[in-house]
Amino acid sequence: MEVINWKSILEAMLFAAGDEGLSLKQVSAVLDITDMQAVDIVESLMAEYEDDSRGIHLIEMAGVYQLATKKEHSDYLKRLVETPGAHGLSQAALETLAIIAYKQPITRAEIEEIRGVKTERPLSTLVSKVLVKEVGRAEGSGRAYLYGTTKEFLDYFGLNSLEELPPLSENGEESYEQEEADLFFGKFRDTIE
Amino acid sequence: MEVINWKSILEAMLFAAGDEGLSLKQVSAVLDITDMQAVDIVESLMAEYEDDSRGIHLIEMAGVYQLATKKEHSDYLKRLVETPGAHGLSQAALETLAIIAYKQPITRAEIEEIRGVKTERPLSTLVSKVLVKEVGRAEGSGRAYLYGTTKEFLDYFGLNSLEELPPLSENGEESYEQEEADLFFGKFRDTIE
Amino acid sequence: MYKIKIDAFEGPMDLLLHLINRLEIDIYDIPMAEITEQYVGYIHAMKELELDVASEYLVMAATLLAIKSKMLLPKHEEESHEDEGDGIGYEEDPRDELVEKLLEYRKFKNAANEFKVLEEERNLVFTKPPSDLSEFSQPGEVVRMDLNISLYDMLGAFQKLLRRQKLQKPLFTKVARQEMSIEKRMDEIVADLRVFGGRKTFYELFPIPDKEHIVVTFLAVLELMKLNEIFVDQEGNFSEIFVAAKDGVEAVGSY
Repeated sequence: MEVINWKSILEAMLFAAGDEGLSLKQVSAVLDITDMQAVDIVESLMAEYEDDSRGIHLIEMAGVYQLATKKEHSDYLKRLVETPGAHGLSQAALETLAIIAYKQPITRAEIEEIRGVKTERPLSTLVSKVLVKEVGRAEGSGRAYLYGTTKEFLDYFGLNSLEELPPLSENGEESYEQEEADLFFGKFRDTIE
Repeated sequence: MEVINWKSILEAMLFAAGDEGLSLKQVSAVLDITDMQAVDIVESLMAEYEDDSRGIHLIEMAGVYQLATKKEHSDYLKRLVETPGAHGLSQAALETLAIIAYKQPITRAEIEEIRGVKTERPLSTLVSKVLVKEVGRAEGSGRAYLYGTTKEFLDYFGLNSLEELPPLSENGEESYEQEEADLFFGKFRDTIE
Repeated sequence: MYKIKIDAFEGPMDLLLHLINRLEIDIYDIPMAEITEQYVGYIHAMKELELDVASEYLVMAATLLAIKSKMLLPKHEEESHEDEGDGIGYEEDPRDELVEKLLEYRKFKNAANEFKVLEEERNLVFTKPPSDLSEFSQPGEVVRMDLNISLYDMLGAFQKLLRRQKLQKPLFTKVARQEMSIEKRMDEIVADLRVFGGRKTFYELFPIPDKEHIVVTFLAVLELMKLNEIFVDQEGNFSEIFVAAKDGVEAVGSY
């Protein structure tokens, strides 16, 4: 008689699914077990991967389980792999995205009200990168588009769901490069005084 | 002092390399060790994977090391293929569809070049769902099939023509926002430098 | 001799927050005269430098001036009664709306910084594309139904593909370093020494901290010595080794 090695099967499935990942439903359907049992197996495999001898681990991202390399090996992987998306989003796009993430659904006018500047460009960048999408129309005369975040947004920031967004903090730690900015202003005063 | 966990790094590397695998040279170059040392590490990882608790193993094919699912799990992988995801289309199929939509007419080899993986199954899924069809033959020796989207594709997404496809952001989209900012401060910088 | 790199401000709110921070002003009690002066000075400076000042900056300047002048107006009599204590009254402070907006904006600006961190961390994680499972699928049945996808799903998958890290094959073919021949390095060294016109320390011949480059350079130096193309000079045991080209050795002179 053979004992079914669930963890082994799950590992094979996760490997094959790659960055498409597997939902809990898929795991339980393929293994023909209950969701509860599936959770158990997933969690036990997850724990095993945390061992230092393993280079990959099992994470939940954008609502699916998937295998991914551990952060501590990124230096080696960067030597091996091209990272096309290394540029990162602009400050304007990040601000716009943050407002949408926490206030969705939200219109462009409302975003501009908060930022105090026109936001057309960052918004269209975000839409074309599918980090944000039109999710409906606002009530009222203009029937302006309402924007919300996408599944790709979660993936882009390594989040599993919107609940994992960092909490909004009231008081601001200015993360400026203070000195540089002061230098800049020092110079300014010299010119205008 | 930290001990470098070579096997862990190797596992991460092999995972990221996916179906393309890694040559011994790549392993030793990235880890900055000799080929002999690399062989040792590879073989020791290989042995570990043979344990029944593991669903994948490390195989060598034509001088290339790669991770692959174990044969004994093929029944489950078959079921995985048959279990539709949330969309009815896998990510692989969606990727393939996007590439065809924007780059048509295109051969399978060209699609695989972009995706970096074999694309037989996603392509046949798309053909069977009538979203995509053969639209001709490429010039040249192979006379490979060219693929394009169908009328059903347009209907499905409510498009009148392919011109209505949203513009595609293929990297570097950020740069023009940056330009604006540079314009703002560029001149100032010129004056002080 | 310093260089300045400035992050552009993301608009008037961003600039105001910066000023508040730099002047160490309490955001709940902004000295309007001071901040307005600073802000307007900044706008003037931009104009003097012939930069386009976006209209939003000008609108904010007007707002600041309006608030400032409102605060200069004599207070109503009832207010001065209420205010007797520590100056906190229930009447509306002309700054309220601005402060509220600044606080709101700052929340999201902070969140944007957190997003930046998340973005960077995510870039440290590598995934793999789904495997090709065609060997497991039955060919055949044409099914044209049961799809539940949108254009976004398709585009989203494509963006994910674009972001996916690709194996860097060129690195390993390119870096086969066939070009780094000993002959070539010999030529480089001699040319370099001739241009320099004097002696160089041995270590200066190894500018690139790359194993292969070092080995090739070392072999090239040995070869050049053998061919009598260079002079090697050492003042004493364990002291610096100097190298010079054979022609144009005036500066060396010892041979």
